[in-house]
Amino acid sequence: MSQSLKQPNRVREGGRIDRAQTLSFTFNGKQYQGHAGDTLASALLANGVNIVNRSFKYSRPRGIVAAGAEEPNALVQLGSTEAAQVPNVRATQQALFDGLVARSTNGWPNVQRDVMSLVGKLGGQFMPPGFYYKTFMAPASMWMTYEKVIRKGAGLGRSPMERDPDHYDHLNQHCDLLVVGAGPAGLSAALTAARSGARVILCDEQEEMGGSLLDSREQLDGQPAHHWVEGVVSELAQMANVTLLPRTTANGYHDHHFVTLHERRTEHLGETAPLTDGQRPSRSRMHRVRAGQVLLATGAHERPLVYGNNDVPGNMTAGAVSTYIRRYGVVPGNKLVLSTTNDYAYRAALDWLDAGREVVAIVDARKAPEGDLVEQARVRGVRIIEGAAVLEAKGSDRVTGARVATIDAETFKVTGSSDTLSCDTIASSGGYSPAIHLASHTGARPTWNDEILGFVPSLVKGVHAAGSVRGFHQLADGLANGCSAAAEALSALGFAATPVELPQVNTYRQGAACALYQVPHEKPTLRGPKQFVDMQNDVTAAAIELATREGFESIEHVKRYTAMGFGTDQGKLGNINGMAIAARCLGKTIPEVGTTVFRPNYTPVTFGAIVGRHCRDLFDPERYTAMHQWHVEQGAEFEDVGQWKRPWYFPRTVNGKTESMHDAVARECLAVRQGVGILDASTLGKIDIQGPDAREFLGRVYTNKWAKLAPGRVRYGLMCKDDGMLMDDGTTSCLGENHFLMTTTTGGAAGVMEWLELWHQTEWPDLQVYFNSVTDHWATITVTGPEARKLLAEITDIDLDRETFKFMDWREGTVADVPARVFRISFTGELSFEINVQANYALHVWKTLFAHGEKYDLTPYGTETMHVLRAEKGLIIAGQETDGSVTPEDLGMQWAVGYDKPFPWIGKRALTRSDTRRVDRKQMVGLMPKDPSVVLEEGAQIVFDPDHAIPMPMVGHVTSSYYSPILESGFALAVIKGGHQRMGEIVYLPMVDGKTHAAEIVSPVFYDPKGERQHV
Amino acid sequence: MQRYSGFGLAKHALSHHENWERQWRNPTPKKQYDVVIVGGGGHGLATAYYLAKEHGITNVAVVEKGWLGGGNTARNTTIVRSNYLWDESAALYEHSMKLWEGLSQDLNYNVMFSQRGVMNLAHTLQDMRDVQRRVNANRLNGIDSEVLTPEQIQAIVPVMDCSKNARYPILGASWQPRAGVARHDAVAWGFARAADALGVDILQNTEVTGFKIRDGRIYGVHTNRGDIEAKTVGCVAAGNSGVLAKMAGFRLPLESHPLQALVSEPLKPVLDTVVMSNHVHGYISQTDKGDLVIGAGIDGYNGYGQRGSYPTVEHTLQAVIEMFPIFSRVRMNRQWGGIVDTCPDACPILSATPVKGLYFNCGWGTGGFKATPGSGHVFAWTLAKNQAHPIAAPFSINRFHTGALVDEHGAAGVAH
Amino acid sequence: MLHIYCPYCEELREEEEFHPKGQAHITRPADPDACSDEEWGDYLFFRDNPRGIHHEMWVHAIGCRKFFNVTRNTVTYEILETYPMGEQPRFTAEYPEGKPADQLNDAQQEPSRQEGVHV
Amino acid sequence: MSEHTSATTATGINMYDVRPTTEVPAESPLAWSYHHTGHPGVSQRSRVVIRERAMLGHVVLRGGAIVLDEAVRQVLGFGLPARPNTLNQDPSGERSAQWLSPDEWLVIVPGGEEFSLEAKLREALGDAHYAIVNVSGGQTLLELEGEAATELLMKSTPYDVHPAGFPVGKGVTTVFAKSNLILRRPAEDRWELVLRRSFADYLYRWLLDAGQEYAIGVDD
Repeated sequence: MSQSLKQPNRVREGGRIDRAQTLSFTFNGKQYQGHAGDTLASALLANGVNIVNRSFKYSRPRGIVAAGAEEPNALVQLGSTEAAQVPNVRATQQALFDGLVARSTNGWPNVQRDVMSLVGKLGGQFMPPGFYYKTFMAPASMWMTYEKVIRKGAGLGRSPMERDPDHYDHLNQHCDLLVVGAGPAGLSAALTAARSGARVILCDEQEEMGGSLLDSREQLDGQPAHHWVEGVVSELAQMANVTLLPRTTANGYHDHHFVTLHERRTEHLGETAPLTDGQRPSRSRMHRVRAGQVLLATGAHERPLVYGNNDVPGNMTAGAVSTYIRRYGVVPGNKLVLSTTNDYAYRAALDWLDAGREVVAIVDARKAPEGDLVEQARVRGVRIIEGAAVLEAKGSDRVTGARVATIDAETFKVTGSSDTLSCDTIASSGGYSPAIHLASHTGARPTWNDEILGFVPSLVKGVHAAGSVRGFHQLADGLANGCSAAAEALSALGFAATPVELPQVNTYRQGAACALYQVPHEKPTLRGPKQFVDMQNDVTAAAIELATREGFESIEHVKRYTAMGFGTDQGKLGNINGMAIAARCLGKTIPEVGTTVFRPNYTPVTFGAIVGRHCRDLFDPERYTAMHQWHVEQGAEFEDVGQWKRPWYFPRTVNGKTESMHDAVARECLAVRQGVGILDASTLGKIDIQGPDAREFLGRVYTNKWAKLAPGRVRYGLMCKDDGMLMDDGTTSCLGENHFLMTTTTGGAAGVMEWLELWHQTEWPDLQVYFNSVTDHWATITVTGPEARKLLAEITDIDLDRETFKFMDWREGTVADVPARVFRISFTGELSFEINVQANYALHVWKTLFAHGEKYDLTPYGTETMHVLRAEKGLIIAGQETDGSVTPEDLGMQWAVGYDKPFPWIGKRALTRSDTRRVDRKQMVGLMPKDPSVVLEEGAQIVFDPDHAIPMPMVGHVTSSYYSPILESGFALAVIKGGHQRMGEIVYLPMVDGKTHAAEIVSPVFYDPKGERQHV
Repeated sequence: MQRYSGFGLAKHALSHHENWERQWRNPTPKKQYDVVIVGGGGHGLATAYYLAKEHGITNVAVVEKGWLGGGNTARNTTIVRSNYLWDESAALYEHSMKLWEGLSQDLNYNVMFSQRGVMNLAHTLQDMRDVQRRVNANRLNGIDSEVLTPEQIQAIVPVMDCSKNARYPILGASWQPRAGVARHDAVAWGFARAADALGVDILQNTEVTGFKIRDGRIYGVHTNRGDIEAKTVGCVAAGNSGVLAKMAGFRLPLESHPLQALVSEPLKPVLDTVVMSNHVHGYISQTDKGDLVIGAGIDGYNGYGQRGSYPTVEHTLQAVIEMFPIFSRVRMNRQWGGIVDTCPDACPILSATPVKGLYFNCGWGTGGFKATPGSGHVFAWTLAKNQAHPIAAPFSINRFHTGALVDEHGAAGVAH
Repeated sequence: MLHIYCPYCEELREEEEFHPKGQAHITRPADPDACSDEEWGDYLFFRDNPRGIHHEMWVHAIGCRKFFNVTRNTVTYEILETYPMGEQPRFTAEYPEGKPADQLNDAQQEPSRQEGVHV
Repeated sequence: MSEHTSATTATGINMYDVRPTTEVPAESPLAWSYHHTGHPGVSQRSRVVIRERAMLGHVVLRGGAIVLDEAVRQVLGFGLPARPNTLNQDPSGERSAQWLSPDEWLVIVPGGEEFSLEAKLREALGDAHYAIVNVSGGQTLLELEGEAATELLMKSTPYDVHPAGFPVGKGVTTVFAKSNLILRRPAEDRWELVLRRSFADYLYRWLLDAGQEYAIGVDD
């Protein structure tokens, strides 16, 4: 009893709410109560809350209009804590939970008394569509200021400013038939398919399944409709081949029947996912469904009529009135006027009467309405005003009356004198627009159907539709249509359909609906009261008329000029009305004006749900080598190289002080040049190549020669694309006459592997060769420096004698008792051994080297030191010295180009194009800054004349630059126009800070130019 | 042309806005024009406008198969910047940037060009090298450009995760203060209205079905509304360029791919600049209406369907949440796709063709919107003088034969 | 997201497992040195870019790693057939409904080429 | 086992037994993960259990099906699976061969058998054109069991893991989270995941995270 006092609009019984469970919630700081089963919207209406928001542009008070996804006004900010904020929640789709906290998204200082509304009232006239295109242009400098003000006033809710405490996930689903919508058609379809043995998914966006049957006046087999729903749902729930997904919106229909279903798993329970059994479930879940066939039973949205001040709180769609009464036990007012163009909307008046409140009148646009529902209203003594419509609502914060007159819809004229009926609620119905959104996502254009006055979906192969979405609004038709559409889908899938016995339902005699969208007014549209078409974006009939006058004739132009349909409801209520108004203004029919296109999402989806678990620590894989733990324990700093985490440098901490990067790198460099260093080189790509034609293949993909490389030998190679530009480089070892091990750059590994397969599979399938990636199988440890041999000798059985194991040889043997291949190749210019061992044993080998290396001060080094050392030797890094526009010749690497190889290898032909033959191409050189303390900036641009005015002709740039501890100077690699012919010249590098550095062009080999140290 | 101004707006309000004129006419095609522009998007309309305004050539038709500005102009993420790496592209985009800066006044149409700055994030050492290379090049080319530290980035975008514990921590960024966003539709409408006022015929719902070519020379087009004669024809048809080239009997080094974008629901201002990351791959800004506009990647296959693959959207939002974890509860409202014509070197084609008198302006890939005025300006010059504008010269089709590509993929491979 | 029938795995797989690799049936000139710059440029860069039926190459990158061909409509994204390297398409712009039987070889007549192909 | 740990075959291929002959500590690709992320125990509530089978012999065979099949039959006692994406095992389930592509199979044998397997196969194959590659250090195998195993897989891979799409005896290479792996179903109630070494930690963390709601446990 006391509940109903607190909730003045709650009826005593009926509906699907649980009156025994009272829930408290807060709206705009005020406490209210509702019941389990309520939406936030139904609870607000139960409590008599009229104004739920302020409008976007004119700041007009707005109330709840609809009961579902089509609601344009009731957008609220949800959340009691910062992290739990959710902007723009549609109150009609938010289940009420205890403790819910919501605010209106607009309105200052509050939604009741809003300052901006004054601006809206006074300034509204100055804000026709596109007004911002016509002003704010002078002075030009002021636009950024104007913009700031405009932005402040715009927007709806606000973003949370803290990290989301919840997580989200994905579930990949596969099924034979996906049924979207669990109303009468969807349920009968799902039942048919399920009983036939198909794998079925049935989803519905509402809190419970049943769709229109949840608020239906009709009886099925002589029982209330929900009995039948419960029977079907419980049967489906028990079938192993059926997945039932309530609270799940099919939000996007992608190619080849891939549909995303967004399941709200906990949003009805709380603002963050509650702990259950110690685990926190995902807040919501995206089902990524690959369906064999899809059946759309998505229903229809009722269109409100467009009349004067149709946005004042208390104006609602007729269907919403019925839904609130019958499903939620809430009558959203006391005195109702219904304005309709069809029979079906009469339900609202009958439901209103059943709830014990007054129906002032039904205003029917048809001259002589007839049909069973009309009769029922007549029998119950309702006044029916024929051939008329509500012209204009009265009231400001709540409807106080409806001005009604007879009209002629055809000529768009008011034909009689008007009469103002006192009421607090105006329900309107202009007909039903099929919810064709998903069908339209597939790219199929919907077609206009004059019979049902709506667009019906065009269906691509494999998509079926049933029920209201096809215009079958009668219950019996919908049920039957569900079965027959399912049978069609089943037959396409190769299943024999098991017939389903449908329940007995009454068939109503229905009178034809009439076409009415905008209600005529005595005044011309531009002068009359505002008639809202798209309430969320404050688009009026006048705005559409004005747009057409200004030459915006395509519906796409009209929409864009007025912003119609660009709201979060995507114009579910307004689009068809808007098209009809544009058509009227242009003297065309609706289909002539254009069609309507919808894009995913059907209703908005949180970013979190789309992202799923692919965030935070799982945003992107991190790849580790076998020695990763050791690196972490040594305090290494890491560099991201592709997905790999590579040690960048190993700062030492002495007496609590950690070395700077500069100091660490200097120490590491000198250790390699003067003692011995060790590098984890496992990330290099490694490809095992076997087959009698392996050698021939190498000759075709590398620029240099491979015909004579003997087993036991290693060679460096360059790989180009067929445009002649360098793509990757690395060494390849001859393991046997027909067996090679190729290495690639770390970042290039996957690409090179695919490249080899591409050429083999598409151009040269006749060559007998196989490629297999062994990147992960082998770990690679580089031991380098003058002491490398001594160290390695201690733990290997390989003869390391310089005469028998030469530079660019490889040998087999054990290292630390582990079988290894050791390669004498050098990326530092020092005596080097690259040790490959099976990765499971690599850490043992690594640690053994350290156990023996202490006396040599074995120093681990990272990628930074590796870069310095190789640059001192003028060795390139593909991707750093090169950028896809550099040929081997530009790099001065003609020695690695086999011009006379018999097969026209990849990249060869391109080297003789006119542009690649230019003498002033950018060529790689070394740069010595005149001031040795200067380390040039990588990426610094090079000019010949530093005094040239801006724009200054640039002749190249620095590709690599470091401080060299061994040279005690900064040094750099660069590409410079015609650089190979400019040795000894001075160039200039003008910097951001205003300084200009001078540097001399030198050979890119800075250290040990004869290459003696690697041969020792 | 009816002048637009705040005063005019107030005046029209008093007459209930009943006296606004059409923004452009709906003319009947003439038999003959001096120049026919195929494609009524931003670039085509700009070309027509500058032909009339700068070269006095007003007997011009813009032939559009749908509604004007209905292609990529209506579907892009509206970013305008000019901080390109190579001299050739920098010159082109900076030329455009200068035109943007006075465009609203020039057109008497507020295109809402908002110079709120664009930042390109660097997440790896190589990214940083590329950023420095590009910024240095920009400055010497006279383009405003800076390198930002993570601290400076955080100050400009307080809501971004600039911490070291990100999977790919932000190491720095390039920053162009003059860059920003504009209102895409208004650009097309503004050019259309201004061109129309100078006498250009904008022919909507007019589809070119073939070219009239004789002895290797163009002399008109066939359309669904009859033949139109013209000795000079410029095709500015973005994703449809390949189809037009085929009609004219040659191929282009182009592929048309889906490029997707999406928007959130409108939010109160939360992001005051444009943030782009090539490495984690996403870019984002906030419109004046409050929507977060997010650019997704390009799909790898050819597609004219104005839609792409869902995983592309997933990857983009993963990137956005990696950069902006606080947006996890913000909701995606809508997604859509454009058709972008991409060149192998990520640079456009502004060029004569094997057919004399027939010119193509295409291949803008993901970067066309920002070039709109500049592209139209140099293309108009090219059409008017039958000779490549110096800024357009490096972008000839010929470069794919000589090898003189302007490869923006490389160091400055920042798309969009 | 496309659903692609891999002719080697003989089943439909998700697009995420594949990479598109551009136009199919681009053959490298047998004697590059005999090509003019123009011919070489054409081979490298110039492509058909049809609106409608297109033949393209894909690789089952996360799967069997085989390259194969796909005939796909670039407007509807409908896949008409997939077929191994070295074979010719059955569906072409000239024969959108499929080449007549007398123009097909044995491999093209195998039902597996279209089995499970998604529409 | 062969005395020779290294040989060059008559076909010009280097064959090398990379397993140490002495006791040398070995670490599986998940060693770091166990150390760093830990391994939640198996409890009554665990609806998914994972178990690593480390240090197995993993060998990739490349070549023509007919030629290889005969050699495999000779050496292992069972043939190569004839159908794409299927798996053959010996009766003990210790040795298996899986179709990876028309010319590629993955053979998994007890650790230590891989080199002799290669040697015997090469002997049987003579001078046919084929390739055999030992990849044992590059991957590891995880077993997945429990009533929620299928749902955990559904969170992770777009491949259909429903019995209708994934019967016993099937095995595929597919997308898994943002990486990829080989997924196989050797028995009604057991799945196997073959992970690449460098991605193993990421995949392990993914499985624990996605399996949290099933109280996932790691059996060691």
